[in-house]
Amino acid sequence: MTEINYRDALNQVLIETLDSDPSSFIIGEDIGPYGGTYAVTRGLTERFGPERIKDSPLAESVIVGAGIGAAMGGMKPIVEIMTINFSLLAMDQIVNHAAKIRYMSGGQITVPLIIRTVTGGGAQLAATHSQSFEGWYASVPGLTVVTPATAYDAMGLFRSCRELPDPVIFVENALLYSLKSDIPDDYYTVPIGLADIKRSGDDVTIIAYSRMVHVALDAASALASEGINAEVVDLRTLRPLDIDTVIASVEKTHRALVVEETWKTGGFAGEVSSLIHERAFDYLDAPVQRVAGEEVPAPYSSVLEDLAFPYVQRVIESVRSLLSS
Amino acid sequence: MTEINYRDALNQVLIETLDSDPSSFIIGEDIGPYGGTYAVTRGLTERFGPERIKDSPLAESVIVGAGIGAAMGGMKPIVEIMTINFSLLAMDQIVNHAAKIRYMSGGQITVPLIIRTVTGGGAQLAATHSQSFEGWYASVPGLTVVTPATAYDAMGLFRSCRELPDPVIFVENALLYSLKSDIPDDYYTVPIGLADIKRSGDDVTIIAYSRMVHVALDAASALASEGINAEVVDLRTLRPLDIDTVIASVEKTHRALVVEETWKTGGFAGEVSSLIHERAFDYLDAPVQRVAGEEVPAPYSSVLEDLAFPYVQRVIESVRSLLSS
Amino acid sequence: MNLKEKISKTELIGLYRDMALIREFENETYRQYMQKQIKGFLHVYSGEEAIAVGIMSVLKEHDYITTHYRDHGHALARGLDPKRIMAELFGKATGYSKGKGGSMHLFDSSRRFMGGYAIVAGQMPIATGLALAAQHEKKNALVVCFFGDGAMQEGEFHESMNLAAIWKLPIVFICENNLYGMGAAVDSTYALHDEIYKAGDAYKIPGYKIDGMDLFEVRNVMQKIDSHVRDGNGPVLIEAQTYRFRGHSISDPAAYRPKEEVEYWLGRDPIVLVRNYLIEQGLVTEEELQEADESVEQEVTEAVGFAQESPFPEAEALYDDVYADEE
Amino acid sequence: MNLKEKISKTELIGLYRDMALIREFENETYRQYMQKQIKGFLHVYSGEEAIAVGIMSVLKEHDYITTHYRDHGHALARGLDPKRIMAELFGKATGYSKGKGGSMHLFDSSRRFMGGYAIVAGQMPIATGLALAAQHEKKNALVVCFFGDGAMQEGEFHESMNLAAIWKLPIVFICENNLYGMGAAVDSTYALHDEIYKAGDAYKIPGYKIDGMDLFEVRNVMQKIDSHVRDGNGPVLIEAQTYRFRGHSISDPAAYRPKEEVEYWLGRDPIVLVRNYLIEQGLVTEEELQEADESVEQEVTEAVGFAQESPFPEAEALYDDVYADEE
Ligand SMILES: Cc1ncc(C[n+]2csc(CCOP(=O)(O)OP(=O)(O)O)c2C)c(N)n1
Ligand SMILES: Cc1ncc(C[n+]2csc(CCOP(=O)(O)OP(=O)(O)O)c2C)c(N)n1
Ligand SMILES: [Mg+2]
Ligand SMILES: [Mg+2]
Repeated sequence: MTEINYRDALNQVLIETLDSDPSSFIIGEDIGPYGGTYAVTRGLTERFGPERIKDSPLAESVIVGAGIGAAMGGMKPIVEIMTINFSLLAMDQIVNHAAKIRYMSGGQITVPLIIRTVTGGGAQLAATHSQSFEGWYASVPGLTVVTPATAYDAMGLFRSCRELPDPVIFVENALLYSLKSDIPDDYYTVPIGLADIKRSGDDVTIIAYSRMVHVALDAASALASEGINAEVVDLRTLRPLDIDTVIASVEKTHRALVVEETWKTGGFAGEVSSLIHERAFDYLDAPVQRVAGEEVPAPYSSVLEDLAFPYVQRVIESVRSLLSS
Repeated sequence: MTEINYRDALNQVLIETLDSDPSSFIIGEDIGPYGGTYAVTRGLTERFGPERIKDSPLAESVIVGAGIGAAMGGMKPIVEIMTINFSLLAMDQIVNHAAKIRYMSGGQITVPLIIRTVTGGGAQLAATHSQSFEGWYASVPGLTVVTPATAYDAMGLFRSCRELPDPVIFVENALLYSLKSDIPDDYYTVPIGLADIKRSGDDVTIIAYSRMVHVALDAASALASEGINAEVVDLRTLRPLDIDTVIASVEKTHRALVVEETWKTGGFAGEVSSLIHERAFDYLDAPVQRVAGEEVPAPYSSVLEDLAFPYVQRVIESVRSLLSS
Repeated sequence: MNLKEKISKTELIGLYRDMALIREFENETYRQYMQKQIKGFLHVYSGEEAIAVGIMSVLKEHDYITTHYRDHGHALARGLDPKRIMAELFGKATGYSKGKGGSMHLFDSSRRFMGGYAIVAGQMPIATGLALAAQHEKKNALVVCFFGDGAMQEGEFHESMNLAAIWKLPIVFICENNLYGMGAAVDSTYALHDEIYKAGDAYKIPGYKIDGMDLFEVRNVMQKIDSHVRDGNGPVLIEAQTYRFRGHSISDPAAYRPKEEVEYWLGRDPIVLVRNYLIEQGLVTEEELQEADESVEQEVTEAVGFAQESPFPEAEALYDDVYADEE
Repeated sequence: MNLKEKISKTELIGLYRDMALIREFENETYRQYMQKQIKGFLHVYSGEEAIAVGIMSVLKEHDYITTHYRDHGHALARGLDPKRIMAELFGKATGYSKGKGGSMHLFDSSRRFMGGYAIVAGQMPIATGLALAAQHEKKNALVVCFFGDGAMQEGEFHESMNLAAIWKLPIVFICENNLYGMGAAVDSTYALHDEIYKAGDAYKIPGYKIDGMDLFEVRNVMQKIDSHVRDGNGPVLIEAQTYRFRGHSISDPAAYRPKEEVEYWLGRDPIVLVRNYLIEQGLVTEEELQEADESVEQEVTEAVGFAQESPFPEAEALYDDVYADEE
């Protein structure tokens, strides 16, 4: 076992990938000598040179498109979109192209592309820099969307993603980069499409992904001291979604809460909630609840931002009210 | 009362708008002499001239941005994005800008912009030209999203939208343009955020919007002959969502089905389903069901496309199974 | 029109025949559309044949091609089988995309024909990526990216040109300037409409303007730039002046185009031009060309027959090809 | 440096003072960030002051301004109140955006300062729309759109330039070329990096290259083009060569920049240049400038005091300003 943080886990798995596959390379803004906005690609230019660590122009659409085309041509590109907010500028390439080329070509063409990006708010970056669009991508057939919450999962999921012949949106979280976890010394992978029970309990199921897993875990710890045993399910992959693990948990606890960072209306939490009702209706003692972001553009000021995203106390209160209903 | 089709209703209300407000104008691709891809702007150039009916370059981002800026500068622009598929290229302007400028400016600036666009599939236009992204827009605070299903609603909702000081995504449907309905000879409006019971019934509530309203109505007619009385609720506006009308119906029928054209996973139907469970759990005799698009890029071939989108028979069968559960 | 090179008679007839095949194929798609065998959007290449045929005649097996929704001509010129193209247009399982792509999305990976794309300019970023792959493959391959005058107005044109330039990618950008986007004339929508080939200056990409109705001029310029691009000197932009002989799509009567303009361009039919030239110069006989015409008609008839007899996809095919493992 | 016009001493001191105010304000933001009074991203304008001050000195009340996230300098030069800017940076209710926008999103609609935008190039399409409004308003107003060398690489630059050109919009595009995007040097990311002003050629938009460290050169060129743009002759592109004296944002030590390069540019400090020139030419005395410096320091101190004493927004403000009716 080695303790490592989320950033370094990604840095290492990128090195491993580039070392093992000469057809892989990285394209992204400021990923070269600058080292990447969140320093994930630090040191890579020195090691692999600018031919494989390609500092790109400021042009999200073409860097995704270049990744798609290179993948179609037999390479294994990894594209970094600095944050998921900017992915809106590449949305057409991702949704109308990457996700559909296999289908539109009748299976002739494969697009083994990994798009790494960063989701979420909480650093006072205000409205255009604090969003979470992974739920939108998770609704698009043809894409695979993973959202690791720990260094262990980040490394293990990345290894699985690079084996996929289809496009992946690999969603990191800026507030998790310094978070440490233990990883095995031996090679391991985390399968795509498998949720993970990050804490087990019998009283209520809290479902989350990415940073909200930690909010859920903190809430669960606090609730434990009140004698409430919450099970925390980390979805880890949004598409394909491992609803079976969720349902199994809910069949045990009979109550469920979904925590998500983005706006509640139209969020992915609604999908999870609907599926639970559809599949485990008779097991439920109360309707599934959602704790999500407030329906506002993210404000800059900390006093407002603190209220805009789900926080531990809100989760605790929701669980309490869920249990008393 | 006059019978009029959806296209002409829009054409007339555009004329009315331009006639009554000198600060309004239209920007869009091929809306000028060509008359618009779906002929909604036919005759407008002849009537208002190219200064107010602005044939734009093929550049979705700047035409939306130009609309935003002009609105900020006191005008009342109407922007036509030929289809919602192409709106992905303007996503950044819509989501990161139009929706947020009021908030980011602390309320100093207002963006009274209407973006007209066309959603949906069913005309064998294949994967990139058959999508429905209105649910994504409906999740964004700051936007208003309307989805009229009839000529009456299209005209009435447009009149309400043009009074709004905030950006609207006005979502039309290509397969509805020739559909006729009666409209009053006197001026009327349809309020934003008010769902409409398009057919009343006691046995089950079918919730839909845009073209799916008609699929639901056809299914309801067929079901009536089996003695099943379905109530059909047309959401009409996705944001703000009139969930109260939906809940009131479900409290009466105890069973609900949401029909939506886009992919099921992450669709807006999940939002509606979650809300019903959250608010009317104790009234439900069975979990809310969803009938939605298949999880594939839209195929070209009619034999496949016919299966890809919800159709009357599927709705009928879902209702039957919902009633027998 | 001026044939500068030595070129065999067979090859000359082949070039003519490719153009004639496209025209006949496109005429047939109109007939089949009227008979509801073809549905959805249909954009034909009639009038622009010299460009695809001239360019493709210079390309090698390892070169990649991308284009837009007006893609039948490029596909045929690249040697795709008219039978399987027609079958695709009919939505049949024997089509190149098993009926899933339709007219706007022709692909044949075995010929490195990497697709028709229906989002205007959407193929341009992808083409730059293919050029990266070509560069990496080290077989001196290049990419040809076809697009319209309308596509140049999209941001993706700019981003793609810049990326191709700074990374010296082996790519030839070919603008088929037919003076119109859908219904809007390019002189009202694009500032540089009258000197499109100079758009490359903003990226230090050399530009060439050619008569897209002149098969040999197209071929000559492609030959001229071929090694420049293959040898790693970066991209080139070609503006090929042309005209579409029909509306934007089958549903467009193209009433927005002045009659004299249409007449002028119909008078410059690229097939007639090359036909007359070949005969006048005594390079090929009228009979030989007639033979080609007849064989073309027959090929198109066979394509229709093949498409008609082919089965529609099975319902189970709906979920194939979304992901690799579901194939 | 060359002052060609007749201009009053008061005005000269005013221009100098505006630049000094920006520098002092930015230095203070660094201090306040260290003390955690300011959070999030912070991009300062130090080194680029001559551009904003030179341009704004020519603008009229009805003109519109848009810029990017590096917006304090433009805001101050336009006459926004340092108190309310600092309060915004502190996240206070008295800030221009009531604490909701922060450093990257300064707005003052009363001065037609239509915003700092944090999505690179996102302000450009919006600026074209403001130019439409200005055109419609018929007050001969123009729009100034500031952006960086990095922004030119985005597709929105291209789309905006083209639209502005074909509709002859009254807009001045000003590229502050400071040689870097975030950490990437523009010579490795933009093909036209060494002649950015020529980017306008692709749209038939006239381009000017100016020394962005030279206040009077900036002012002169803006004066020169002013009536051209106001009178309906269409847009102009200005490339102002400059350098940021700090890292991209406060968290960037800017280690990627060669030491000699940094030294060269620090030696061309626009404030020192104008200061020396004014004194050498005997236009203003050293004492008068010192007085200005002191008043600037005091103004910044007051701004900090105001920001500190101001209240944070109330929790109820969270839902205000999402829609008009919720205000
Ligand atoms: C992004 C996008 N916007 C709009 C359309 C609708 N559309 C399809 S083709 C076309 C005109 C394209 O013109 P051009 O690039 O000149 O090609 P041509 O058809 O003339 O060959 C338009 C507007 C689209 N498919 N994609
Ligand atoms: C669309 C988008 N992509 C990336 C970023 C991250 N980013 C912020 S500023 C910047 C560099 C911009 O450089 P330039 O336009 O030259 O302006 P400068 O900061 O040098 O003034 C980058 C990459 C962003 N904010 N928006
Ligand atoms: Mg064209
Ligand atoms: Mg810069």
